[in-house]
Amino acid sequence: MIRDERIPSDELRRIDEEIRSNWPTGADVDFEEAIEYHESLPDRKRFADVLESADKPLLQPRAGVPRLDDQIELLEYLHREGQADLLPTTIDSYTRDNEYGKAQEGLDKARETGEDTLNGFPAVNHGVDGCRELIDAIDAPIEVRHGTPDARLLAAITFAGGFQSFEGGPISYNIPYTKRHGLEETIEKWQFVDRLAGAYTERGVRINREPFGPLTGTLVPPSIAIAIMIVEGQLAATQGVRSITLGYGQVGNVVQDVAALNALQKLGDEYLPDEVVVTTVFHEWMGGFPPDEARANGVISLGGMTAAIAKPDKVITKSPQEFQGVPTKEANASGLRTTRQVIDMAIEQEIDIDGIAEEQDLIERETRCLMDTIFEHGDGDVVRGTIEAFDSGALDVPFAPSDSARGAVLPARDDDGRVRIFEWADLAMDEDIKEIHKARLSRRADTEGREQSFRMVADDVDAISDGKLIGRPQGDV
Amino acid sequence: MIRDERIPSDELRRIDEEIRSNWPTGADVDFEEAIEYHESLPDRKRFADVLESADKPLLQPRAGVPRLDDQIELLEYLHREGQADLLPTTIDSYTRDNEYGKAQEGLDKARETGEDTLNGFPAVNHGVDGCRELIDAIDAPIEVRHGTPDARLLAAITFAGGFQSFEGGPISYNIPYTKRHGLEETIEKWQFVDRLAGAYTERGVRINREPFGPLTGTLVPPSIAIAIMIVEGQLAATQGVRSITLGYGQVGNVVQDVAALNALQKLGDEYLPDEVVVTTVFHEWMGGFPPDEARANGVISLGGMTAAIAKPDKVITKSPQEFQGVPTKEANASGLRTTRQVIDMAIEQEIDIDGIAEEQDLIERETRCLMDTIFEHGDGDVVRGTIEAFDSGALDVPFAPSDSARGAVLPARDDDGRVRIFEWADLAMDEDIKEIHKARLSRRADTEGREQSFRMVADDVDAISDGKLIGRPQGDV
Amino acid sequence: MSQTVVLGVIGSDAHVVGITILEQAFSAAGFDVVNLGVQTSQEEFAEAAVAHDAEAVLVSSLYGHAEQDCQGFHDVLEDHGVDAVTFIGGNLAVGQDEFEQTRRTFRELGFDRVFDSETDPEDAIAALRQDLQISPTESERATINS
Amino acid sequence: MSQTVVLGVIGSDAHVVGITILEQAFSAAGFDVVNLGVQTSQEEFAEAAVAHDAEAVLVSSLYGHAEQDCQGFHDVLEDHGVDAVTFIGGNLAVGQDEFEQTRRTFRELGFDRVFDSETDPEDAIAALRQDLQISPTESERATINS
Repeated sequence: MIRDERIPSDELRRIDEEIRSNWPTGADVDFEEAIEYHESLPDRKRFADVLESADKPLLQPRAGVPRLDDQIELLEYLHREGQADLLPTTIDSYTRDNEYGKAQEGLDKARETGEDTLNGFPAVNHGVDGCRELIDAIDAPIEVRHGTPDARLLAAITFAGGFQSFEGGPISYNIPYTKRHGLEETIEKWQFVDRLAGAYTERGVRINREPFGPLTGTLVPPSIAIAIMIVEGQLAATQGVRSITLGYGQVGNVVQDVAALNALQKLGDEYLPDEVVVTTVFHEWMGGFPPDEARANGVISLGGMTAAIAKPDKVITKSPQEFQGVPTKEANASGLRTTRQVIDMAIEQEIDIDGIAEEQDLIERETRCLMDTIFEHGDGDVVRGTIEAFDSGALDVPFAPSDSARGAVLPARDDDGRVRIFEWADLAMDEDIKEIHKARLSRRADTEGREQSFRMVADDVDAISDGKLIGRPQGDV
Repeated sequence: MIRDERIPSDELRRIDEEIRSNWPTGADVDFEEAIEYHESLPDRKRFADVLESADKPLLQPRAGVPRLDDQIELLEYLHREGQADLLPTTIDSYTRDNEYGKAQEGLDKARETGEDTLNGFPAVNHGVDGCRELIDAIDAPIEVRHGTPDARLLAAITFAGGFQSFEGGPISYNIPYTKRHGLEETIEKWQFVDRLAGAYTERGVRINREPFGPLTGTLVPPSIAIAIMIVEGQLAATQGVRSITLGYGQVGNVVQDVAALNALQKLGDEYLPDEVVVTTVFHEWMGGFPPDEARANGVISLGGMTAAIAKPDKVITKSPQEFQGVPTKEANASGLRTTRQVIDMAIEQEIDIDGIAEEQDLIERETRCLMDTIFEHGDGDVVRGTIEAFDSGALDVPFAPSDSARGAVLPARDDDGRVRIFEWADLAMDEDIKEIHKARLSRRADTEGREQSFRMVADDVDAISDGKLIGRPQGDV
Repeated sequence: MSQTVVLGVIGSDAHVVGITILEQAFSAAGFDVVNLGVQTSQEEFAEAAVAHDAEAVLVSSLYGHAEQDCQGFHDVLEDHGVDAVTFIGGNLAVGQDEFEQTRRTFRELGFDRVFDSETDPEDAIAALRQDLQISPTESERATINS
Repeated sequence: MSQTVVLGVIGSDAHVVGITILEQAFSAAGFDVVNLGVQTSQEEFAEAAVAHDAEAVLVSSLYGHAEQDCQGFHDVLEDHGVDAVTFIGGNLAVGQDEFEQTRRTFRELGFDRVFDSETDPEDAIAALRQDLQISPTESERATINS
């Protein structure tokens, strides 16, 4: 039975050797040599330092293609034409499923035909040297972004390859991404990833870790996202990680989004150990986008405006081609520049919106309810508590495809467009908080002249792609 | 010596006959028959009614091409693909200079070659029937937009042609548009335009009149713009106009823009007679745009956000191709949809920003200073007062090309990005208000570690096209 | 007695939002809903239909590979002795231009009704109620499907 | 004794922001500035230069027709007996790709210095100070212009 305990050094070495034997490129990893490589990198490529010392929100897109030279060209383009401050390398789906053989086939085919037969960069197959070629070529810090439940080999190779930031976590890369991986299993695998990051950190190479805040990307109530961020932050801290970027996905209500980002930073600082530097990342709207670049630019800009007010440390941008899937590099750069323009025009303005403190207070109270229930479920151990709380439904994520979460909680927007909880199921929450949500949703029902029902949930899921924030009944109100 | 007095009926007829003899199409105007035509129009083409009864900001682009069939196609496109609520017909430059012969040559050439040799729709040359073909074809209200100092014949023909809204005014279409037209001259000509609109109004056909709020489009302090809007509203009301839309051009600071729009509506209601229905129009940023569609979309979206908070009755949209001049119809529609998306996502949110009331109070006090000086300069007559106040410099517009305004007042942004007055010249303003501006600009100077100087003005003029709101010294602060 | 429907996303598809909403809608409409969730195999649908004695099997697919995932599905149902009404809905082909063609394809695969991704849950519920009570004529069916 | 410069936008051009900023900049730098405003004719420039005994005539143009508007300008100045330094700046050609070509064109028309629209007022002031005090060599001139 796993607990929130640091993996001992000998155990770390044992697992490390074992997982590195899963694929030939694993053999090239040499920890001591990797430390030297990291020490040779200039300051402007040190992810944690660049992020933590920035004086305004840094922008980062999503991007990954199979071939190394194409990936270099793509990132150079986004750096130059998109003025991205931080760069990503998004990993392909086969690698996420640990299917390195299939990823190799795809990479070989991409190299032969020039066509992109993989939907990302197969970093394990490129190996340590391939990763370092990328790190050497790009004049900015780069993060590994993926969605891998078992990311141990990916971490071993990309850390040795010079990447200093790694997205994901045992809950945030399980619940929204996969059906059948047990939570206990993913926690155990991510303990290794975090422990390895911690080993680098101990030697002065601070690997930044970034739990994936948006979760299912669909109307996730802020307190649920924040509680999961704190848990993943705690797990990482236990393993020795000292630079943690907690994430949050825009819901589209400015007051609630600003309040949530404020609460995320505050509770992160409070719950995580003092030796951890906590930063925040804001994801532009992760739900369905309008099938129209002009309207998509409006959605992106609302994200930029929110970022200008909340001032997170990092913003992950969307592109106007979000609706159709992977954007062209031009569209990707365009999303960056639209966001930059809005932030730079608005960030020096004093924009203090009424009600942010109240909303933040509500989010904090809700988050504490969830943290308390995790603590209680685990008798003080956050690993046990998380597993048990998800099992009992006291902790839950709406629209979770995973069998590890009930997915019984359902959100709906209130009359002001803030995400509230319509169906609580077994979520552990104080009654007075439930009453607040109920009253807010009741006001919306009155405005719309209909009963509170799942129909609101369905309407809200489609609303932004249909051009509105709130899914009002047809014919307007 | 002209005064703010209603043109008598016989004088109206005399001028009407005189100006209609200036060009052959003038002969086709028959007032009684025109009233019948207007009465035959369906409710959805009645500009004033549609605008005044809307429950959210209506969107209107700018658009005008020489040939009738092209103009119909263009407006249909913007209505259908841009979802514009109100449509424009922008008039060509020759018509603005009353050069109907040259406009005819351009129109003939456009018809022969299919090329657009004019930069707008020559409504005088198309005549009453041509205008009505347009009105009949388009299923929405249409406004005439131009920039004509002497718009008497244009008004006579377009009113008879079925247009029910007409932009401009004696100050707002003089000061920013032309060098040598005297203010007394343009006031006299616009008294006729307003009197003619009043004659239609008396017969139940309420012609909407819209003074051009952005003026020189470059960092115009809100109170100056509002004072001129009120004056033009008063002049129009005297001549019998009963539907007046006062305009304001975005300066880019959300608090100041919302405060200005609030003040515009409030002071408009206060200063104009009770029988006038006062509405407001917000122009998206009229200054220099970034030479990049992605960044331009950010500028447009900030306008949409401001409109969602201030809720003006109408928004005139910009396109992402603003930098390069006249946009394609696709870009024009895109600007509309981006604006629509932002407004529709944000308008139901409760976004009350601190400091709006204080800023609005300041703007109102400044505007009253200017209105008082106009009153005093004219011994109670607003026409005399306006002429004399511009003459003495007590009333002034920054960056005015016209000889009728000193153009000696200079604006600069304060540390929060609000437009203040850096050089007062002879502008009539209470000392304590000047002190407030001075203190705000002084704070900016401290932030930037430089003296207050014209250099700030120059930097601010370029700032938005360079990607920022405030023109800080190079190397940032 | 309320009637049981089995609901799931077929194949490797992990889109969960649609079936979550369908689950709520059918429950609210009085059905007993067995939600198999995402990434459900043909066998899992069949076994659940047997285990719960389901009147209807509702298949969702949003990632564009539905035709491939549904090959032989009705044979599998038959092998398990399932005699339920079968509906399928979602983004059923990569290009959605010719939905009538898509509908024909899935009707030929054996589905009783085929819905596009814009269909309201209410329409699916109304259709199922009709199918479980009276056998609709072809013309009625066409009206509801269109 | 401070030196006088005559400033204006030539032709039918109504762009006023640039010269307003130049007026302020030259005034702040100690020059007496006569700002003729927008839409100024060649004759008006010449007459003002005579009337104010100007040391320099600064011409601005932003609407792309400067070459046409400046044809014969230096003949008109000469006819009025004006012997001032002449500068021109702004968007001097419709396409700005080859500014060196544009500069040559306007040097051939008789202007002492030619600036593009990105030039800071400070650079123009520095150049004028130099031109009015010492006669710069061609090489110095080239450095400042570039």
